[in-house]
Amino acid sequence: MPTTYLEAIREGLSEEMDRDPNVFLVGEDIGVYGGAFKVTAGLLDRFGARRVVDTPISEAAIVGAATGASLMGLRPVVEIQFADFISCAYDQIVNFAAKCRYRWSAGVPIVIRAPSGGGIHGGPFHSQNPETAFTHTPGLKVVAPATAYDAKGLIKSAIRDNDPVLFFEHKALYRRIKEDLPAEDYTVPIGKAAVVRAGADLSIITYGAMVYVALEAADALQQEGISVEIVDLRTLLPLDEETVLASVRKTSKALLLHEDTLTGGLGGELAARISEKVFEYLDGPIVRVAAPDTPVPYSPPLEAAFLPNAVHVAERARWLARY
Amino acid sequence: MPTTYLEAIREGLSEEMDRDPNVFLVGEDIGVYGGAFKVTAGLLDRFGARRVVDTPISEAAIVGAATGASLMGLRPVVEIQFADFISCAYDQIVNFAAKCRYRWSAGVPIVIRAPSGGGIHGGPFHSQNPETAFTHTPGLKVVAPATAYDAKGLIKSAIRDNDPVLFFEHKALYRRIKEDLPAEDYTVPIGKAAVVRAGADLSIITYGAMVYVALEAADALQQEGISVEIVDLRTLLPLDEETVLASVRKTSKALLLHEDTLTGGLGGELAARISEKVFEYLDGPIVRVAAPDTPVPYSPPLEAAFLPNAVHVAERARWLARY
Amino acid sequence: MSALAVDAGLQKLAGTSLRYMTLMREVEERIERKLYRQGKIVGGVYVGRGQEAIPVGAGLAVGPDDVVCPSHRDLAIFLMRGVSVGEIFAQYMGRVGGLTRGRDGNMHMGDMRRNIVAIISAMAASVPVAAGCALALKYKGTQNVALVFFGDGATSRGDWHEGVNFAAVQKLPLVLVCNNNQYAYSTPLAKQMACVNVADRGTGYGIPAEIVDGNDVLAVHEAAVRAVAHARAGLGPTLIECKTYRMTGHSAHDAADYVPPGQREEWAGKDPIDRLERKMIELGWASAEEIAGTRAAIREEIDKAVEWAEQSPFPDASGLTDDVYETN
Amino acid sequence: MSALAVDAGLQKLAGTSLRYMTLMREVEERIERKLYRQGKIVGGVYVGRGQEAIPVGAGLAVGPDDVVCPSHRDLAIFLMRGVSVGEIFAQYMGRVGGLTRGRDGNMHMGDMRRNIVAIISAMAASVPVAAGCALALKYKGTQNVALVFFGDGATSRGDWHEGVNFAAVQKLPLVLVCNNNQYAYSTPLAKQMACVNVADRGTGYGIPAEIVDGNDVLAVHEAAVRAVAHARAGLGPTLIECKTYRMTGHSAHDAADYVPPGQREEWAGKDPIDRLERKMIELGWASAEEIAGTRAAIREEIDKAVEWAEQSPFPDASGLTDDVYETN
Ligand SMILES: Cc1ncc(C[n+]2csc(CCOP(=O)(O)OP(=O)(O)O)c2C)c(N)n1
Ligand SMILES: Cc1ncc(C[n+]2csc(CCOP(=O)(O)OP(=O)(O)O)c2C)c(N)n1
Ligand SMILES: [Mg+2]
Ligand SMILES: [Mg+2]
Repeated sequence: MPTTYLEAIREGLSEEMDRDPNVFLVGEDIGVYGGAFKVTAGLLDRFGARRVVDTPISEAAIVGAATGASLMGLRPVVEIQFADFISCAYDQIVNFAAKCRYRWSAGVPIVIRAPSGGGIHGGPFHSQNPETAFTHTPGLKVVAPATAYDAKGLIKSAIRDNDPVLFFEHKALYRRIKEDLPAEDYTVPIGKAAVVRAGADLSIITYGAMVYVALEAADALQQEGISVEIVDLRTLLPLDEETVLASVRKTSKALLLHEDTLTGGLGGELAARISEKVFEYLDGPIVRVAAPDTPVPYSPPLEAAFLPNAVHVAERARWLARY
Repeated sequence: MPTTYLEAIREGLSEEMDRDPNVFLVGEDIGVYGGAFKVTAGLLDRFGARRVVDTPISEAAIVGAATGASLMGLRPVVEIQFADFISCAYDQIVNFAAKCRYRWSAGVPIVIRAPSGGGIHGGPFHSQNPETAFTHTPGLKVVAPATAYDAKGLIKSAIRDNDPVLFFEHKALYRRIKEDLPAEDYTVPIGKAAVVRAGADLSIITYGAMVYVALEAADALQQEGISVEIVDLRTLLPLDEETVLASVRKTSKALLLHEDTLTGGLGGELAARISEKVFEYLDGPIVRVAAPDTPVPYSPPLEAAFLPNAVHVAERARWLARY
Repeated sequence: MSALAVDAGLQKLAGTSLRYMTLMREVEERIERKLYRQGKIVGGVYVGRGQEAIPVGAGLAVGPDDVVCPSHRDLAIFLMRGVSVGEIFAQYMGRVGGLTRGRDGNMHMGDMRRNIVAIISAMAASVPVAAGCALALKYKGTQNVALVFFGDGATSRGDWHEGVNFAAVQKLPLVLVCNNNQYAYSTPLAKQMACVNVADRGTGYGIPAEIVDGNDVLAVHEAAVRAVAHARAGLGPTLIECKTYRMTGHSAHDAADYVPPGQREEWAGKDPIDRLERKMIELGWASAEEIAGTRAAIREEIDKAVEWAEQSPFPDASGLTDDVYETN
Repeated sequence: MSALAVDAGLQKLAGTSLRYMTLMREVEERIERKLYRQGKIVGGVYVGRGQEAIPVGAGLAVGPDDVVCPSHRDLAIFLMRGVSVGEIFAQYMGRVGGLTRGRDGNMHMGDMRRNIVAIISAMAASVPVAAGCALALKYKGTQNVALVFFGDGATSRGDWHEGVNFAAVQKLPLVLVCNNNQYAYSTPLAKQMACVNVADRGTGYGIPAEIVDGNDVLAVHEAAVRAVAHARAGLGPTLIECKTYRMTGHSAHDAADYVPPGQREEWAGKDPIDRLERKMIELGWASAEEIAGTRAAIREEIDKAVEWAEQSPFPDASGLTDDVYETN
């Protein structure tokens, strides 16, 4: 039976909790309630209140406490109820957790799970993609899986990693994406992108829910004879520069796609690396497609216009392919 | 008598306080003590405790209270003691202040002053350049002056602006930079870059203390017959794309320089716009020079190696010019 | 004042309170039990069923020049400031007729012309902002106050602490109204705080704190009147803890299985609207028929308002990027 | 225990306390009044002159398996955990011999092998982290505790509130030690909080809070011993407020003109080291000569340590980008 993206994360969590008694979960409403999205449903019953810790509404304290526990050898997995609230723990993440190893050789093996992204009519504070607030901080790792396979493999890698990992789960994928997963234990390495579709004419570099938008656009373009390669970054920090550059070397054209807003989004970092490192291979401008520079609007027609879609991606890709 | 960068800010503040009774200052140790860097020295005596408000150590409350006061028609100017602590007010800035206008048509005319930057042996928490944590947030404006003239003119524009403005003052420039300033009232517009040196062979796009590093490098290169144009962005959000693109159209080569760390720094956004919009003009890779991806180290030899310097900039510029 | 005059004043207050409490109840019933289920509201829905006495009792203690910062269960505040029922429905349905013109949903709305500050989602973030409003009122030399609402869970947040402390130190004219409904989402009070009462937190800020029956609108009102007077006199903030109960799930999609059996039923007997109605009938302030009539009129008003809201268009995507900054 | 045994225990405690307090004082004098002025220390310098009784009294109440989270005026903690004086100087001078190998400066150091957590600059950020250490100690089924230090000003921060509340709700084995030195940089207590005592804040978390004379090392110790026992018994956190005074500017470059005349002089009479010395001489626990001898020995130790530190090299820039992540 296929496993949903959401179940894949739950399985990853519970398998790691089985494997390592130092792994525990901490967050708001994750125990009795099973989490706002039910990702942790059933885990309190299985593992008890010692390992599934319900907390007050205190994002800074939750992340800070996770950091402290990790310094003592535990492996906390934090749930931020909606990724939007991660901003309340910003200082703890970028200044405390991220900098311990460099400053005083203390590893901080925490995972911070954060359901992010739009498409569920959540409005300005339940739809954001805050990943770029963290991809600028040395010492952090940032992960954003698009498939159930990757979600499970990456949550396991994140838990086993000895540095702080931010794990952005896309809410719109939770129940929409299903796959058959291997029965045996597997991980997906942090720091490795995946070429999810091979193509010749241009590369779309993307991640998260936008992988499906890219695939849809690529299908449409295929019919017009345009062959699109799609790179799913999977890890946003550290970036798998090699895979990105290899794809652009091959296709000579790059379209950078993210759901996060344009200015200051990850597309900038990608464009900089591409334009610096494979400049000679480029046969056209580097094109970015992203959400416009506004808060995420609530009303369905506004939200639909806000989120990048396949029609728009195809249009820009077509332009680029013909360039 | 020349005015220092620090005095220029103080003059700007006090002139605006004279002009508009709704302008007031709020922050830690800014009154009796005159601020950690003495930017507000003397202003308590001149304007009284009603308009120069000393606060508890509560960055979130200070910014939140400023937001509330601004909704009521006042024009608060916040001082964050060191820019590094702005992370403690992150949620209030990016979620409350930045989004009011878009959501419910409420303007938030606050200014947040934040002494930033390295070169004073401040170590990991007194040296950071947190500007890129905010240039990704629609609704904010971000300013970073390099000269005394701009510092005064921009603080005045920031105070008169009807949207939230983050004003990053570079600590290393406070007393090092001096200029003769006009006696009469003047402002420098937000959103306009300045070409601080005209040149033909390549453009260095930079801001803040790095303007001086760029100038030093340009002087050295001049002697080798390489003519460098330098764009001082002055405003980081919204970017003056026109001035940047015009310079690159002219020189066909771009070197992006910032003191902030490389990955996720402003160079990415600039590279993306250049590579998308003036691709055909480019005669070489877009080169970034920035601090390496680490926390800011304390020990002098490490800090010296961390901060971008003219020798390194000149080396990369030379390579690019010859490309 | 003669006892008679006091009585007349109370009777009037009770009448006004009942009207707004009933209006809030009925509007929210329509939202949660009809429009949401019909799919006409697509975002989150949080209602204040059982808690209406709090925004109403406290809200009636201030005037239009005082600032209010409602939280997500204080719908009555909007109604009392003259926001129309149609505008509320339009807001929930993402129409241009809502206070945010579709940009935001549900209780995330405000209007500075009416001195209402819009919340953001992050719990308690409004507390420092409300302190700033109070600071401005004092700065301008007015006698006005700011009134900020929040739940028990919100008091765990750093912003709450910083905002209350800031206001206390600066002796700002701020009234802090807590709806202690004993839950924060699924989290019961004992997992939120180790003190017994939210009011116990007042001590640490050197401000007075009061506990009132949050299901007794007149008691809430009295406490708020005292706190407002304290603030107007320049004596600083007061914390009012209103003991109440959340008679719904956290939001419309929450079945609240985590609530112990019988708890909700017990509190149903303390319904603030029923209680006020009974009292008014007992004291001869209103007849059962009058009360029923008011409710019927409200339902009619609501029917019309829903119609109005449904006629309000969805926002046009062409305006998507407007108003991020001021444009001249 | 016989009175004699108690006395002997106290005498030993006093001796140990005096040694660490004197060592801290002398090390910091050397740092602030010599190395800093000589330009050998280029970054910020914050000392705990006059406050030595707090880290020493509290620090001696725990063992090596308990976790300590010192703040920026608690140098003695490092000395008591066996960090050498030379390592301290090397840390301040940015040499590889310091605990952070030049990556960070002054009191920003830690070492998990010694169960010392390094602060970050943001005041009170360590409080939630300390709560997490306490959580881990409990999780592992130990009887150990975490001890976290902070100033009066730090209690205004949201992180402080969230951390204390979190620990209180979870009944974590955490001891909260406040040095109330009456200033936060230039900000006097009355502009930091509207309650009278930091201890007043305990009520809001449902935890015990105690006020002690922070210049009496034995009093601090006693309170800490009680709090540690409380924590080890699974009864949760205790807040200890140590009343003291900052006998310096905020940092080495602060002349502290904002301090009212006479205040520092008054507190000079309550110096914790002088007091302990007088007491020990009075009770016959030590002679003036012995005490002077200890101090002289310490100064010699310090001279040697400075030499050692100055011989420790500056870090090589080639390692600048190492250790941002774990490398295998
Ligand atoms: C900072 C933050 N974390 C988490 C949430 C998710 N959330 C929304 S409401 C809520 C519970 C709020 O409880 P309380 O303050 O008691 O208010 P109530 O809903 O009971 O009125 C939570 C956890 C949030 N809005 N903000
Ligand atoms: C969040 C934050 N804001 C501002 C500062 C700057 N700062 C450093 S120490 C200090 C005063 C701290 O006062 P207190 O907590 O009483 O400790 P003390 O220095 O008196 O021991 C301030 C404001 C800081 N370190 N962190
Ligand atoms: Mg509640
Ligand atoms: Mg202090």
